[in-house]
Amino acid sequence: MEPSPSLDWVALSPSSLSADELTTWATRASCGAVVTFCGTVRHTSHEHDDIVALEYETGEEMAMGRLREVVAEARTRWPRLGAVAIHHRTGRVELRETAVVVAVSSPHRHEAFEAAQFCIDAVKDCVPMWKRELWEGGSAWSQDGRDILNVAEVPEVASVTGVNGAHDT
Amino acid sequence: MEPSPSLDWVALSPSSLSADELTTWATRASCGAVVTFCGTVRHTSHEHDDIVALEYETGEEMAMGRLREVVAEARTRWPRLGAVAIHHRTGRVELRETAVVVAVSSPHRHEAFEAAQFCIDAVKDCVPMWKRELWEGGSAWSQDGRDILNVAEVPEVASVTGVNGAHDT
Amino acid sequence: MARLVLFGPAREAAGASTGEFGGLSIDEVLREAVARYGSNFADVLSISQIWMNGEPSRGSVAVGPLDEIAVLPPISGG
Amino acid sequence: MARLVLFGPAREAAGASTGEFGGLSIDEVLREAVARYGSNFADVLSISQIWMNGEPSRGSVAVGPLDEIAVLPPISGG
Repeated sequence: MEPSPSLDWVALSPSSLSADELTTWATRASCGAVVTFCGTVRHTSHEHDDIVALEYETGEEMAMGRLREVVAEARTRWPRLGAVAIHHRTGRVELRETAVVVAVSSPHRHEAFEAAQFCIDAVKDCVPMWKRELWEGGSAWSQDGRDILNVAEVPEVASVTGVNGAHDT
Repeated sequence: MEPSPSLDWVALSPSSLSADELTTWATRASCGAVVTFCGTVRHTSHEHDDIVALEYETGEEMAMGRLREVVAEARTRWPRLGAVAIHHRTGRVELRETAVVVAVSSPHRHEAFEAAQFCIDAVKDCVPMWKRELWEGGSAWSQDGRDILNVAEVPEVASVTGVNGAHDT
Repeated sequence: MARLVLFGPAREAAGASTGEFGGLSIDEVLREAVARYGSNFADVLSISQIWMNGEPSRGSVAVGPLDEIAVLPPISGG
Repeated sequence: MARLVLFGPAREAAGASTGEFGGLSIDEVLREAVARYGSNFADVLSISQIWMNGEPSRGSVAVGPLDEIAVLPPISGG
């Protein structure tokens, strides 16, 4: 995949995601903080503890539109963000592999944490995407489906009031 | 550096840090979330906007002791964490390079975000470490020094109450 | 003929990922789809959102031959 | 002879990273250090924490020849 020349980079990908590539891409001389989130396939779900893979299905245009809206909303809520990337896998993703990566840079760290957490919350609440769980000998749609929210409806995490140092890096 | 065989990995390093190595190391089949924070050298400080590098000085034993305490406190506050790593550079770190990396995995994402943010807050508030800012033609100790706190005194970020989905990955 | 697009559990319940229907509103199209695809599809439909042309929409909206109606069951991305 | 260890701005103000002092308490050692290193060092010392043997300590604590006293100015890691 070609890195985005802008400060936004959203993508759907049928092949491996690289958290490293997104982290490096998001690192800017104007930013002191990069927060990267990886959602990885774990062996436990609500129903099973022997998951071997997940399979994601989406409607590409709808999902890309929503991913762009998520980034735009993050920039509205945290205007000083540097770079923002969200990449989501499609198709089959094996145990321990990364299904979704978010990378956010900002001058100071607390807004990068808040915005990264908002982005992954919003991906889960707003982006049309369906997950099938695969285990040895069977598979089923994930039982943790959520009603689709509009991006503006996604709550943000509470801001921090540190004892000191809340406003450096 | 040899990766830690345990679930904790703290280090001080005079050479480049790899966020990728820590993220990969922290990824576990029991965890659906990995949050990685990179503190990177930016060109702006409280006093200057032409920073070219930082230089970190520490007392190795004291700093390593405090890093271990930070990880232990994170595990006390978030008992379900998977792997926790904190690596900090020493010596000269160039613009855009990574001065500190935190990587935290957990079954669900909100505790990984909270614990990662706690870890970097605690590094800044508790670990004996002094930063010199270098710009073209000069250098000085950082003016954003903080009084050293005990690890238990570091406040944690407020927990999230999402509309839905707060307890999956 | 509006085009219906089905995703995830809705696709599986219908046994089809797309279908063409002659209804003149979203509600009419969905009634025809239930008649064609059966009660498992109706069950998924009852908990799904309906989008038209990439945006959330509602049952009374009129549909024409170029419109695409999507059935979106509860999502589970990330 | 307790050992004094100086870091960052304290090291720079003193012009030394370590020193040996004969005082019998932390306060005595620090008084001797101010006498040796001068007023710039005293300024940094006034805003510094004092640790002994790797742990926060206080001025009245007695020191012996194996003890290491560290002067820690405000920190700026991360």
